[in-house]
Amino acid sequence: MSAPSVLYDAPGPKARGRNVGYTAAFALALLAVAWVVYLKFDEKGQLDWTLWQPLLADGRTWTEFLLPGLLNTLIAGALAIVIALPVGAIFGIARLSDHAWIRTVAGTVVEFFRAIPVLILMIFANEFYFLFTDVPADSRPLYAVVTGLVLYNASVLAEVVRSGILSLPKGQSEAAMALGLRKTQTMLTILLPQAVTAMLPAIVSQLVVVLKDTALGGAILGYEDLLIQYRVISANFANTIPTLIVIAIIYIVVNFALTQLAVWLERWLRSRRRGALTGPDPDMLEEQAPGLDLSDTRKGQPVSA
Amino acid sequence: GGAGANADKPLLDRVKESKKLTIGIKYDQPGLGRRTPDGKFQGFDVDVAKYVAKELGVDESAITFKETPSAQRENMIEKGEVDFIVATYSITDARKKKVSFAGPYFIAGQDLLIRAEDNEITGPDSLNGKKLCSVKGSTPAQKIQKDYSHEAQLQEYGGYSECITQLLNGTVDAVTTDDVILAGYATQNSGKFKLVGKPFTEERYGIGLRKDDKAGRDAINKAIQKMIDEGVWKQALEKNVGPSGYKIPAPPEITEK
Amino acid sequence: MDFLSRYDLLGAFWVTVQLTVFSAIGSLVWGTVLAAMRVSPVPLMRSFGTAYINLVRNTPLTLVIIGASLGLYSTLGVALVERESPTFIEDNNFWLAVLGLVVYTATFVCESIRSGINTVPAGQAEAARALGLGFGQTLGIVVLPQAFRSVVAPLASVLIALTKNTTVAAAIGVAEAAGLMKEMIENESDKILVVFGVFAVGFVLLTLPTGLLLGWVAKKMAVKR
Amino acid sequence: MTATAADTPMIRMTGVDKFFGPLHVLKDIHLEVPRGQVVVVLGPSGSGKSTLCRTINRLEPVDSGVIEVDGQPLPAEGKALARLRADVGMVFQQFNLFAHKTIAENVMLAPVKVRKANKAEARRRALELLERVGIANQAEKYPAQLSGGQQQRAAIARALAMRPKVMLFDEPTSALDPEMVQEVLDVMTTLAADGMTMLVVTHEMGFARRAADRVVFMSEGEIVEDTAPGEFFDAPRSERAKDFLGKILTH
Amino acid sequence: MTATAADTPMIRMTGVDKFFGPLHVLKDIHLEVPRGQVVVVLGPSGSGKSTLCRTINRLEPVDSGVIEVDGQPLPAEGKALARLRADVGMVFQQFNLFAHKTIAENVMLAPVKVRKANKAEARRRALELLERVGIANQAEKYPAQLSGGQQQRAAIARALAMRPKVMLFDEPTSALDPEMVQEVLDVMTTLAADGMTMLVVTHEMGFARRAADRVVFMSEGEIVEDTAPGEFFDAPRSERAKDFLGKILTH
Ligand SMILES: Nc1ncnc2c1ncn2[C@@H]1O[C@H](COP(=O)(O)OP(=O)(O)OP(=O)(O)O)[C@@H](O)[C@H]1O
Ligand SMILES: Nc1ncnc2c1ncn2[C@@H]1O[C@H](COP(=O)(O)OP(=O)(O)OP(=O)(O)O)[C@@H](O)[C@H]1O
Ligand SMILES: [Mg+2]
Ligand SMILES: [Mg+2]
Repeated sequence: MSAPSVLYDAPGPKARGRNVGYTAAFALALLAVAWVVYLKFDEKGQLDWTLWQPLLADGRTWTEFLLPGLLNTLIAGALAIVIALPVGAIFGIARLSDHAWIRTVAGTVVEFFRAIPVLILMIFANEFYFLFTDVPADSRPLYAVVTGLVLYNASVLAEVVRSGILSLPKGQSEAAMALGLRKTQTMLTILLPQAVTAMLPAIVSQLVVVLKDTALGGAILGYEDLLIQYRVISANFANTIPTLIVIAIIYIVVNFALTQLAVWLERWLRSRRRGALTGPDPDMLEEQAPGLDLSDTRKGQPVSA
Repeated sequence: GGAGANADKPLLDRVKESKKLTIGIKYDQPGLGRRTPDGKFQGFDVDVAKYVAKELGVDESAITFKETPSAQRENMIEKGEVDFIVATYSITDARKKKVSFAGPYFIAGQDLLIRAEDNEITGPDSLNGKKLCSVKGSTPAQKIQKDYSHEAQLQEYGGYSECITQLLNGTVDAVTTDDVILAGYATQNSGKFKLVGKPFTEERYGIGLRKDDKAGRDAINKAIQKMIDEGVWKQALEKNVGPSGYKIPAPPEITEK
Repeated sequence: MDFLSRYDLLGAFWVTVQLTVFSAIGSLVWGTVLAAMRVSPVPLMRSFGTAYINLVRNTPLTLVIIGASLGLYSTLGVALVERESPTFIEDNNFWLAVLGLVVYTATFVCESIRSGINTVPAGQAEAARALGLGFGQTLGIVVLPQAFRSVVAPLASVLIALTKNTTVAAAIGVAEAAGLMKEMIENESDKILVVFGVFAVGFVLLTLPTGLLLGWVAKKMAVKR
Repeated sequence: MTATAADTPMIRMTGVDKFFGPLHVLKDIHLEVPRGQVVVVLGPSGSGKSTLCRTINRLEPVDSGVIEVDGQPLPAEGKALARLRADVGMVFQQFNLFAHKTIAENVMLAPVKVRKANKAEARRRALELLERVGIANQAEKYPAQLSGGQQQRAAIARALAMRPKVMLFDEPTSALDPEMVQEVLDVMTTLAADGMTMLVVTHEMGFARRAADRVVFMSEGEIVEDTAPGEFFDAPRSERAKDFLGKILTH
Repeated sequence: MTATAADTPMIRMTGVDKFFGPLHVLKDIHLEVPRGQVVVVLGPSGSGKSTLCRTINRLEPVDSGVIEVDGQPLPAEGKALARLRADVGMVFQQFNLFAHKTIAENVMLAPVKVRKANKAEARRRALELLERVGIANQAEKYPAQLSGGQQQRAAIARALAMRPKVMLFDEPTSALDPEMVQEVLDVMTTLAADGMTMLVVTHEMGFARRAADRVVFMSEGEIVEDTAPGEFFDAPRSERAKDFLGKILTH
């Protein structure tokens, strides 16, 4: 069951009464804040229908600006994940190699790109493509955004894959070797498939991070992602704040759907193969730090299992 | 687009062959270059672009407009991704090392946009203790701090729309950039803003094209002159930025030859 | 490499460090409060915690920070420093950026703490309750001390992600490292490899030691089971 | 103690039902454990033995029925519930020693925090109890440094530190290496001999035969048999019990 | 098979030493398991039983000494080692079935991947083996859907699929619920009766008595006794064995 239930007892009548009290007080506080926000927005004229009409009642705003922007965001995100996944898997496996030099090289590359802000990777990639390649200006922002995202996310996914493999019970590889499978066979037929399945929720969650980070590219490089659309929309309707709110809601809805997909995947995997096969908490993998080996700090059985 | 095998040829040859043009503009500048929800383009820069195109013998329907962010303009011309750019593009010596300019087709000046009821701010030197907004990395705002009002506070954003929001909300006192750009915003938010009307620099907007394409530049210059002479130039300005009360300046003299 | 001396590199990284430190403290506090809400017995608080996490985590940080500036300050009128100060805008932007980073980062802190609580086997809390310890005692004496030890590593990740995320403060004009890098690249387009190298090394120097140190601390502190 | 007090059973469960979602885990349970008796609960995996044990100190609330400990119905919450739990010692299969505290601290913790005992006094008594379960020399170690058998004995000492009126054991030896089972059973046997009231879920048939006053056999959430151990092992009445014993005793 | 081949023991360990860091886990081990014999290894926890078992197919490399399987010294690595491992079946305490494959796929995997057997043929044989261990009807399920006893029987079938010359069992029943122990022991007893050479680490004394040809008793990394089961249980020679049996057999 969920974490809270082990921390405290099933509430009795008094506890239930107290909870109702807290609920009421908390609800009042929330309502008060909402009311102040409403008044202030009204006072500054941000609730004028003329500002909201183009967003809420004019399909053209959506077909011309918002949806193409969202599509661009999704394209960059999907490309980044699709490229980062195999690259990450290779680096993740390389970090588990028996040869010290392969481990060292792979480790250094991964740690380096995890240490640098994506934004800086994107700016650099953009200049790099400009100076040294013939990538046309219209696609250069896309290239730069995807490159930045791939460099960073491949390093993160390398760690996801590595910790996924390490988190598999040792018995799995021992059993494979005891049957006479070679090291590569064991990795490819036993370890990797299980690690990747166990990691699927983490990978889907990573997509959320990628979609959010795409917005960095819009602001700085002029990639026509969802967020940057507020400039063009407010150039038409002078409604910057309502536009930003609507864009935020689109992000939240899309990312929430993805998060739910990850949760659902996780449950589905759990229900299919109880026990052995669950990766680290997908929530936690998305922001990983260089120099940290998460694979052995996550042991200990979770309460929810 | 204009890229490809064609890209190296002079503008006029390309036009003659393809009867098409790819023109760089801004998408998010009300009054100058703005993409509308209908997928069309509006503004003074757009009107200039269309007029020039017409003079070069290209039908309006054969124009492809392409967004050219400020930092990318020289690159895009050099790589032949646009045929020319009409996007509040100031003629400077630094830029002339990389591209050629036709025009100027307009002479703007840096000015201040303030709230309509504001009577305190009268020019760049009355900004001490005031809050001034502009876009990141733009020299105009820093110029005010340095040359006029040392105690002005500066807010920088990625785009002007954030500045305009703050000006509306009363959390900054003035927005600064070229007067004609400000006039676009004043038109868009009719009645709420006014321009101070004392420009204190000179920004000569040119049409940027490939370096050393003399024939192309002459043809564009001829078109600009014709637009001015026929009065289309003035009409275009009146339509796009006139409603703000912005005083339309005299047409410029074409100097880039 | 002379051109480097023309820019205030140290100043920009100093702003980055300050943003990181203040945001880290704030997110630790707010994140802990959120985590407490998420495990609290009051359903509305739990729902609020969940809703907050879902809303904020799914929004790009750039939007959160612009929202702090245009929404919270400009529209709602909440200023974070003395309005009459001659450096009001600069200081206010700094603190708005810190606030935005706190609002955003706290969601990750909250989830780290929550998963830290989850790494404490259920049996520990049950044994405490079976001995007659109350909710507060169970949490304070048995669960949290163990949870905090297993939370060091994930919190270190969050701290490092935060360091990198401070670059987004440039969106409202805070003069930190990424803003300077952009400016330098525009001005020194022929030396971009050097510029990139300088900033990459700067961030590696900020993040890698933190990660190594906290990773070591995490291993030292880990509860042996 | 008055005569009535001596008559009241230490644990009385009347018509207890418990559901996990749709799963009916305890079905109309009636059970009494008189003062000083040792009752062993047997049954196949999933039959509800652990759940039964856990309802008695309300680690699991029940859906209907009444549970009384020493004549008092189980309080629903708060201080009263905590006080009752302090009177009911519990030993878990997984030991559940507090991993971040030494053995001595584990044993002292509840007396100090719940009973507000004096620290020095609590410590003295903790060492006494550790002596009694035979691990006084391990007092300053952390749980992870001890063998399973030692950990479980420490857990028993921890429960005893609250001077409970009754002790619940939920498979206390199932997680142990075979050589360590006996040392824990020995401690339990001594405890039983000293007159402690005990409810023990276990698969150790030897212990059940030797130490139990009664054997309760559960299957699918029901109490199927409730008899003397000799009778149960030698002449089980129900088919289910026969089947269970057949599987357990052959090896 | 030639006469000499029949004479060579299936497993021969000569002067084997094994260290984990400073820990001397196997001390000068000499052990022979003749063709067709069932040898049970007993000993307290940590005495090195598992390590002994795991050195025989080189899951743990040894530090000195020689291990021969069917007359061949253990190859150090590569193809030869893999081939040898395929000849030595191993069954683990934790079953270690491949969680992402069905039971049938688990059993087919090694014949197909290692022996390059035809898939249909491998499948036919897998079902045959599952039939033999009594879980043919579970072939299409995933391991997690089976009880522990069924999983362990599947693991035995998986090892048998390679037609091994010898089978190693490392506490095959310790992770099982008591009701499931017997079904696994039954399979092992049949296997022994069919003439399989087996080395079995176990705590199941009943199995040792009934099925073993020899009992090897280990303590602190040494082989302390190596005798017939009857002799070992009824008249252990060493103090250590007496002590161990005392602990194990009382309960
Ligand atoms: N927290 C829970 N939520 C849902 N179902 C549960 C929970 N705890 C136990 N159950 C279910 O209740 C039934 C009885 O469980 P219980 O643990 O009491 O059995 P048991 O007799 O102790 O078994 P074992 O010998 O395996 O410990 C089982 O079917 C189990 O799956
Ligand atoms: N991989 C390893 N690294 C270090 N020490 C080890 C390792 N594996 C086993 N040991 C140690 O070697 C000794 C023998 O272990 P082994 O597992 O062989 O004992 P065992 O007789 O099988 O015990 P059990 O009955 O508990 O399974 C123990 O002290 C153990 O702690
Ligand atoms: Mg149980
Ligand atoms: Mg072992």
